[in-house]
Amino acid sequence: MTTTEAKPITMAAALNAALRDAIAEDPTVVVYGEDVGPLGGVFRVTDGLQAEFGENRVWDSPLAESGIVGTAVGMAMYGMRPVVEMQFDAFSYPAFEQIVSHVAKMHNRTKGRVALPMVIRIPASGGIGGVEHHSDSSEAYWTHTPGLTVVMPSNPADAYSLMREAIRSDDPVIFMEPKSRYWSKQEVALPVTTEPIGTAKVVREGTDVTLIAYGPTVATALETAEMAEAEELSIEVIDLRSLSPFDDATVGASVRKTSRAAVIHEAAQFGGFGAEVAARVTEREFYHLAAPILRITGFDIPYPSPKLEEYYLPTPERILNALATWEWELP
Amino acid sequence: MTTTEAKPITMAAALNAALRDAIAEDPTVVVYGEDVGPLGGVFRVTDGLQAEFGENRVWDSPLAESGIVGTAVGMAMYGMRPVVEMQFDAFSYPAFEQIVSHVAKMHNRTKGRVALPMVIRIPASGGIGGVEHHSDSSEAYWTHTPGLTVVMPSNPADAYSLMREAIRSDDPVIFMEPKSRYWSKQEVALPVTTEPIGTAKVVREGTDVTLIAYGPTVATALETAEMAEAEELSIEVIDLRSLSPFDDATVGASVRKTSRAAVIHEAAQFGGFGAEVAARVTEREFYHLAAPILRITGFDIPYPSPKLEEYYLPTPERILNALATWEWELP
Amino acid sequence: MSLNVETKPTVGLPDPEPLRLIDDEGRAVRSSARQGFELPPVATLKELYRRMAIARRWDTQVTALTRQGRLATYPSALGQEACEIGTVLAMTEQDWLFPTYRDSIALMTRGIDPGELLQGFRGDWHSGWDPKKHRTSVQATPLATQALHAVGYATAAKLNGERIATVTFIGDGASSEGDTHEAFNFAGVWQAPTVFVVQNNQFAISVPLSKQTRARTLADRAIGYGIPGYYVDGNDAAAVYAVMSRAMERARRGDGPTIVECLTYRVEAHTNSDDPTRYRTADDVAIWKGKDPIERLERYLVSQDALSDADRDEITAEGERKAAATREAMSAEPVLDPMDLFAHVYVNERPSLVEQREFLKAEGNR
Amino acid sequence: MSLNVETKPTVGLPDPEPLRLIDDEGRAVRSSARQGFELPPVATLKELYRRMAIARRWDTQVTALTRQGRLATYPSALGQEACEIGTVLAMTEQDWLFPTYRDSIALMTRGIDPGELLQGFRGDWHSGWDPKKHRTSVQATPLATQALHAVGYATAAKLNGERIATVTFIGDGASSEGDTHEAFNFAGVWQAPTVFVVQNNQFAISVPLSKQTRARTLADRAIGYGIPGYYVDGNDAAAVYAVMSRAMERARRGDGPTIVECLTYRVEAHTNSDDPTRYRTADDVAIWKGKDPIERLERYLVSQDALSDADRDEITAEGERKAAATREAMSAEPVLDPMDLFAHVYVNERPSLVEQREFLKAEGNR
Ligand SMILES: Cc1ncc(C[n+]2csc(CCOP(=O)(O)OP(=O)(O)O)c2C)c(N)n1
Ligand SMILES: Cc1ncc(C[n+]2csc(CCOP(=O)(O)OP(=O)(O)O)c2C)c(N)n1
Ligand SMILES: [Mg+2]
Ligand SMILES: [Mg+2]
Repeated sequence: MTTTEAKPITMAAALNAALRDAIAEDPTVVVYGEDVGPLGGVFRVTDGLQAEFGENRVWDSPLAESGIVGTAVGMAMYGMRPVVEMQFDAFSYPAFEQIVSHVAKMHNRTKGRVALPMVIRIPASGGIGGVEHHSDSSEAYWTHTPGLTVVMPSNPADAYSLMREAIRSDDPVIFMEPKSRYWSKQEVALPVTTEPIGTAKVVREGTDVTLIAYGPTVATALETAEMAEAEELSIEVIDLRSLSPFDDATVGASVRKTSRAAVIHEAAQFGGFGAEVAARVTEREFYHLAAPILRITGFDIPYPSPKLEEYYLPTPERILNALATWEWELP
Repeated sequence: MTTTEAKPITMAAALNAALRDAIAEDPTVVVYGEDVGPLGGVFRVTDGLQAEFGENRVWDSPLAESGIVGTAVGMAMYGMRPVVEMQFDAFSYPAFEQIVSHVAKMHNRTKGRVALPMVIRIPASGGIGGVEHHSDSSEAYWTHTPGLTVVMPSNPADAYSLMREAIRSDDPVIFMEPKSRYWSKQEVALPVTTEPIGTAKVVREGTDVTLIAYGPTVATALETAEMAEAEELSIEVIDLRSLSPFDDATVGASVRKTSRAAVIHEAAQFGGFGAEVAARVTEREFYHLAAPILRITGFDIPYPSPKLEEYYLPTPERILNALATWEWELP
Repeated sequence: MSLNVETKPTVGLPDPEPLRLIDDEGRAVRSSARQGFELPPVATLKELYRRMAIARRWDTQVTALTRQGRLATYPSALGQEACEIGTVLAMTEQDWLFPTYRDSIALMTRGIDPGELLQGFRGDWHSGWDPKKHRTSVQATPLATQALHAVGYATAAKLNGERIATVTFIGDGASSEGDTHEAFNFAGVWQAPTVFVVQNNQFAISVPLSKQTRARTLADRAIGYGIPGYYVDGNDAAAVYAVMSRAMERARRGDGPTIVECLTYRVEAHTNSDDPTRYRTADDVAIWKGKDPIERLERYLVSQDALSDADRDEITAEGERKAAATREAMSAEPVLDPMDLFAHVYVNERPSLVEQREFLKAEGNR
Repeated sequence: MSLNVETKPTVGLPDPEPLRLIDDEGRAVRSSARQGFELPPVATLKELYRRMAIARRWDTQVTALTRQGRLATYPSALGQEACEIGTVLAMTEQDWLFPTYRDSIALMTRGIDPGELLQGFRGDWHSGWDPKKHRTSVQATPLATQALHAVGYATAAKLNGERIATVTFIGDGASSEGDTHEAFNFAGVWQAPTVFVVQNNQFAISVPLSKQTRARTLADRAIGYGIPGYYVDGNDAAAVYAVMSRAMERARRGDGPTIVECLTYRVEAHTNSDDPTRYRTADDVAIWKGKDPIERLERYLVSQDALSDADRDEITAEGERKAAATREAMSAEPVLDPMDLFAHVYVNERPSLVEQREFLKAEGNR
């Protein structure tokens, strides 16, 4: 077990520690995918794991995502707990059929006789100047698929804790790792246990507006809240952490308090995860809302090339401008 | 060109006529996929086309959906207008990468130099007692993907007209055909031109509530409206027809009139297309809404086995019950 | 994984003539043409015959029940009994099977109760038996996807030191899917104890083999993965059984995967909702009916005086028993609980699904 | 399609020794070992050498610019010039190329302006040139996907009676993807005029070939599709050119596809952000540097007295010109218009995108 005093660690290091601890603790945990062995993954999340645990626990597979996920289904049926990596969101698409038609459905179709305890890790979203196909935000595809659990940490402590829980879970988990936050640091003592899957967290309290964010946009929302202080706007920030299941209680309580909310994500807006957030919160809290729930998201365009991504990603300025469009005096 | 007096035809026959007329009119139109040749497709939508136009215009491909879509990309680059079939929604998933990473993005990444005039036909949704994997509603995956146009007719006339337009369009179109409506008839004279892609249609006027439906649920919404008359509830029904682009004007006008709306679809609710409808209509019409926009949809579960699908699909009773939960006197 | 040996294998191309041990007329093939395989002992051949005959009776019964509307759909394996039964009898109870929709008779032969087995096709629930109890996975509909599960399961067993093998059936049509390639390739690289049985019944619904591949045989693909490949007469149960037995032993021994193509014919329609007159002639079908796997083996057994009247009676009786049990199981109208819809989506309870379950329950009570 | 001939092809397995016409030392291989191929004429060899040398200079320049931060990323083809240039010179202007991110030198050699070519890697726009003008598609990142485009394009041309061929590059890693299989198979069944060049540079980022396949060669797959396959020394430009020329003629003639595996080595890191010291030794790299394709051909040309000082000067000058032009193109800071983000998503204008464009514009004016 990784035990450390509180010290600043990156999200990549936290994930690495979580994988290490899970492999050490449970002999059924195996890790495989493209470049996860000697290279330690293109983001170094699996750094050193093969050297420490050997090639029968951590190994490089052939380059074929459907093959990776499909074989993991078989391994999970056997009783293993495979943790597999899709190198980037867009490279999970070849595995789409295996994920949607098998991973998500096996437990249900067998009337609960076969569970698939597996984790599909996806380095997700943009903000790192990646070329074409390296910055998709695929969460809406997974969250719309019944049978999947979808989480996305925004900080090292959650990354560690959610990963440990995802691996222990008997349900298959899509584990989205915000690439732009891999190197962000936080003071954490390991091992750390944060709130469980299914729980959102108020990461900053406020009274006027609720910003609902997850993964890479939590930092953006917090920065916005900071800036808004100057304008005497008190912003509450919620880090969803778990997209599916969704924590209606925490989000609802905040919105009932503030009466106004906006959801922030990188993915395109049309049919994005923010639509679900806006729709369900409105359904449940309509009579508490003083304004429509705004969505401050990517545009409805393919993710831009590196030099143009700054125009695409939600910024604090864009969020503040959007909040300013509300008719604050109404209704 | 198919020219007929007005007579009752099925949606399958209307689609067949549209394909026939397109192939006859434009030498660049080709049709291929699994079983579309001598068999005429498992739903007979391509019936007789190979016999009429030969194997160089209509043919059976190897059984591989990524291959079908990927080769269609190449054909469209050449200047053909391929119309390919995915046999059922769930069998489009092997082609997910080709559709999301190439079909949707080619025109954008080449700065408009390469268009992909192609149509991907998907017999869609449930209601026909299909076994596992034969009744998915995949529209939310496609509508969230910038670069795609997504349409879904609910009746024979639209089926014909939208198909002709989809084939003529220089943008790639996902053409969803509601399986449960294939054999539904309507009096139509061919050729017929209905409203263009991007246009929703008020198919029944009403004053109290707007039901927003598409594809298979339009019939359900109309039936609901009929039943509601008895209860002196006046329901307006909108057939979206085009999911992406979305017709904000038509939907907005109706909602401003009725102040109350519900969206009806078969797909699971969480992150379904109804979330986008609810979110965007609320964003735009919040101060006109007397109640939250309801979603009457499938449950968040895998599509059920044939004998249980009746519990899953939205019914007029379920819709009326849902409307009854609104606080009609408020605010 | 380190498990894969780094030396390159030397595997040749399969013989272009499908391996057969008993010919169309029911005569033993001369040893020189047996490609090194021996005719299984008569007791085994009798058991193959017996199980095929029972399977045929059962399959015919299920098709009849489907025509009567008792099942939503049924993909028959009529004519493919040698592939199905020859494979299943070469498996031990410990081995796992990863089947498709086409392979119900294999599952029935593996001991799955017909009532449970047919739940999916009747439309009660997607899949009705306990895969772990019968070491038989769900019948896959998305083509070729199950082949990867077989490879994953086999690899896990191997990593765990368990000496079992997995088998998966793949159709000629499904062989065109990317997943078939990935499964072959992963199995080769990981030296997974998996035997791939490609049931080439010459049709994918309406699409004939000639539109599916330009290769001489589908087994020709094996060499591209460094895997041994066999091209077998899929209407000769003796040959299927002999090749499968060798392949299974090889896999269990730790020597890796094998691809076995069984050339056969889909005598029935694709399913009850198919209309094969649109794409093939009655004459074609008649030719293949003439190559019937059960009659062939019967002739051989008769020529060896190995099939007594008592044997025949026992087989007929057992077939009728299975058919009757199935008729009975399918005539009962099962009581389904719609609340089950929410019970198995996740292992961990979800508040939102509890809400939806309560909603449906309230609707029922209304 | 009816276009495919219904007879089964007879194709053999490729020779297990990679075909070479000029050996490591720069000597012509004796004719008996040339597998029926002839050494191309000296003028052709000189042009191969010239284009490879220029490509090397250019590739080195782009890597240097990337280190200086002028490009976001650059996947170098250093050491793979024989595959890239041998392929491109065997193509006519009418043939289409469907490349990957690795193949920039092929595109440069095909005449695409470096400024346009490198727009994607600099990060200005996903792809910078007009594919139709250069009959060269976008550089595909999702592995193996472009191979299907090549088959589709070729089939459309064939249906239209146009006698051209398409070429696509596929990496050894990408050969494991399902799309590679589907592309080979569609090409075989449709007899598409497509030549698949599998550039086996022995690594997929960090993953060595031994984890990618257990086959003797990747070309061994060809027979599984009824397609001729060749296993070629990918550091011998003469051999690549000779095989590609024959394959392209065959395709244009209407005789169908070919798979050509070129065995080579990725001398540079995968891209600038890769750290190859984690997975291979300097010694390994040194061995392959010793097999340099350019030096090899140079030795041969020198031995034939076919390379004058004037030739060398011209080549150096041309390389420097290309390098300088590229430096210049990459030092200019392009003015990008964020409004372009909305301009090309669809051919048909969308009201919602107009709204979003106006929103962004208003933000800029704020
Ligand atoms: C991925 C996928 N695509 C399409 C289908 C629809 N489909 C069901 S069976 C079938 C034909 C399969 O043929 P084959 O693999 O030869 O098996 P057979 O039915 O002959 O046993 C098709 C196209 C499917 N189930 N899955
Ligand atoms: C579908 C897909 N999966 C993963 C990746 C990430 N990726 C980019 S290059 C690469 C290695 C490719 O190796 P190879 O095909 O041998 O080509 P090379 O880079 O050696 O030229 C990987 C894994 C990708 N681009 N596409
Ligand atoms: Mg078949
Ligand atoms: Mg490589």
